[in-house]
Amino acid sequence: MDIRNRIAKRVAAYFKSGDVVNLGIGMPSLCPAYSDPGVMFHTENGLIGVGPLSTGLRQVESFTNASGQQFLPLSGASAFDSAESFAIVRSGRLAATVLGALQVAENGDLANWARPGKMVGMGGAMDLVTGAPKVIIAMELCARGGEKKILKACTFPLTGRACVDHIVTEQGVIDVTARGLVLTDIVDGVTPQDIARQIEPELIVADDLRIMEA
Amino acid sequence: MDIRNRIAKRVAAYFKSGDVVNLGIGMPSLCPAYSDPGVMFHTENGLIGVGPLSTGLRQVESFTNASGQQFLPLSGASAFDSAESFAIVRSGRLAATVLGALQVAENGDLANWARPGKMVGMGGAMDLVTGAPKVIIAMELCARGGEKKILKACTFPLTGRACVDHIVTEQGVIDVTARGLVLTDIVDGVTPQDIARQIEPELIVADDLRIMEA
Amino acid sequence: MTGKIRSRDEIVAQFKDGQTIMCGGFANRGVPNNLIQCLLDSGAKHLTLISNDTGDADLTIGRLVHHRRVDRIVASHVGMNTETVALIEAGEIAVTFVPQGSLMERLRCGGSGLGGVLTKTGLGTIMQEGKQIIRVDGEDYILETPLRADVALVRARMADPLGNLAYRGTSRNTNPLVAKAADVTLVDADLLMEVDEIGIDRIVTPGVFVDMILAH
Amino acid sequence: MTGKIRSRDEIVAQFKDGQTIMCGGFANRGVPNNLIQCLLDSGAKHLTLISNDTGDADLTIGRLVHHRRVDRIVASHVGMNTETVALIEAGEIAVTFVPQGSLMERLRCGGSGLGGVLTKTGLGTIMQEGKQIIRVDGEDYILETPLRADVALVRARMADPLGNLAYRGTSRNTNPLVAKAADVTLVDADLLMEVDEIGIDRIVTPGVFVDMILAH
Repeated sequence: MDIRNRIAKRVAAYFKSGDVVNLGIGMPSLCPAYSDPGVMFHTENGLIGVGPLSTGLRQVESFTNASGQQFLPLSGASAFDSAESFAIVRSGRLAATVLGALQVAENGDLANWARPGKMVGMGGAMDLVTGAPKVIIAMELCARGGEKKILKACTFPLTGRACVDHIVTEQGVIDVTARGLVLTDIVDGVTPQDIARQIEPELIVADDLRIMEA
Repeated sequence: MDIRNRIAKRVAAYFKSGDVVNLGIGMPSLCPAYSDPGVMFHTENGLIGVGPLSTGLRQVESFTNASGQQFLPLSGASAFDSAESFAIVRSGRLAATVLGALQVAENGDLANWARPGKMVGMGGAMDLVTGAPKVIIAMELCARGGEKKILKACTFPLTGRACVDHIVTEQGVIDVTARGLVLTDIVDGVTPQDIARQIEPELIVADDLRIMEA
Repeated sequence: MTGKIRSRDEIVAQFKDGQTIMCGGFANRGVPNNLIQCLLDSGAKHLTLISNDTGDADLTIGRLVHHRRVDRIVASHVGMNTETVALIEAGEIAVTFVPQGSLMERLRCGGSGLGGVLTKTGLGTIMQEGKQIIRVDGEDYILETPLRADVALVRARMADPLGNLAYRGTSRNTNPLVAKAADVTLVDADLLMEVDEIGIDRIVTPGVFVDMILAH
Repeated sequence: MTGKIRSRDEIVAQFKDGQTIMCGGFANRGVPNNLIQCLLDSGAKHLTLISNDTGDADLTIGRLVHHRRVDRIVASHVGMNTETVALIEAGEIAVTFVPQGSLMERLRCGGSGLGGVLTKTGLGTIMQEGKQIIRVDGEDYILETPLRADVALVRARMADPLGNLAYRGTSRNTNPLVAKAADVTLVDADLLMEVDEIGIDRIVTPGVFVDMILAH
């Protein structure tokens, strides 16, 4: 499995039937392929019940996801306006949101919308990290140039403070806990020391460290 | 015409086709019989397009007005929840609201929801007098015992401050203006002095005093 | 598909003494009468009731007052119910009046994760007593704060097994707001529909807010 | 019945230099493209644009940016539109970013006669700079204030001559909020329906908020 699908599959394991989950743009949109069919997905523009991307005759303009891609609504879908959509987000009734990240801090601070001097807007990310009971970050462990993304403190403008619960990467999964960052899952062939070298804060290894599917 | 219908007919003359008007419970609900058919009526529980009271087979539970009476929705009606209903009220898009009153003050203060020590709640009246661009009071000039209702200052708990525009009574119509209370309409056989004696503040008589249909 | 449809016994088991109950309806219409019967049957008492009104004496929501289950009421108007008025005057029920539009916004805040809303309604009246006055662009507003409940009782015209709800006419009234503002949301639906039978765009309350639908 | 249906010329005549324009749509979908063409044809410039985003470069709402009609943007995200980003970086367009949920609430306040709303969104970030922080029950919230416009551009699936509107799927998005928050509300509807054809309970935006519907 490629890195993006590997991450999406591990993220999907957090969801159970009956959950309503918001998916951000990009990698998170691969999750539905791996999740329990009883999970319903929420798109911030205003719908619960996002299904697979649509093609051919079944393609209609009236069903598009947060990335603007056309999809087929699932059985049981409901549409609403964007204010109601964010009322759902802030209500605590979502099970989780899955977002990408530029930087995550040891205390769960998240920066995912702007680099210094380069701001194009945060979209719904700030509402999502404030409102969703669980914030799951789906990202590669390091940036393309190899710079660390998991830091003692974020240097980019924040999306939210102390909001991240799980960081799912291509090498393993790190939980943000009261006692610090805890490695809970690791890909076969990678050592906790390998991961520790690629992040800035101290890394605690869980007693029941699990193997993550590669 | 009886007093209640006389008042309702004069109130209806303030509305023109295309207006959306909120009607309070009681006397105001008689207005539609006298208004231009292009006027639409709003009920605070959540509908625009209130029609005549329904009877027999056409009576359904799903269309009731602010008094709980069943009505037939007019062609063009739309239903919405009570938050949207008051969003409409506060938005300024209503033409007017018609309410009863216990007391009205010279400056337009209104008391219509509570006597001292006897409070059963204000319903939507406080929102209506705050949100509607025009507040029309439909009431008898004096209380049953003959006590004055148009006062220098209200003694009952207020519904709103300086909110009343027109006071339509069985004897005439009084406008609340920056220069004081102005008698604009009078019923044949009543003199301005008769009305002046039944109110506490000074009464100005309009230059173009009109005769109100009895 | 059973989905969120639950037996009467399961619904009755949701109620406990001392709960805050939020109930849809306006002037006896659009009231979840079957859920009110479940609440009565549960025996729960010392309730706080949040509702637009309390209906008529011993009718619809008024039955909770008649059977003395309610210690405290938050409402916009209780004048139709002579029993409620008498119990308030006797000091046996505590009451908080909220202007109807502000009450609807307080329910919406409670259901939408908002901390409050600013309105001019009630300015210059006794309604502003004890409330924060906030100035925005040189204008004063009253801060109205969120209301939430332990259990919400909702009347819908249609419900599907996922909890998607639709309403009819003025029976919609406060129900879509109540549906969002409680930890547990129970539904009394006239019509139990199949999945997708209501229609994606006709649904008003998405099922994410609904926990249980009373079986027919 | 003509009702609120108006000719293209009458719609074009609504636009003037310096107006604040609020526009429905999300990521090029549910955008009132025919009204955007009317706005372009009017020649109006130095506009302030309030919208969730600015679409793609020279597509849908992005055409207003491409043709340099916009001096100032209030949006939640403009990253899809390379032209908008370049003009902001060049200092030729001023931009205010608002988190999407807060932007929706600010539109709703503007259309609902409310003075503002309290949210935790943005707390502890640069979004709280210059905003009032209000404390309720020991918790801090950011006060988000109303947004209104001179003219609202709305895309609907259906419109009747009274201005009652209904929407389809995710094309609903910001349109019902935009429809309420302007002095003049213009509608671009895919389908012109007869009175009562939409259905009392299927209508989302009541006609009271609508001023003009573009004729087909």
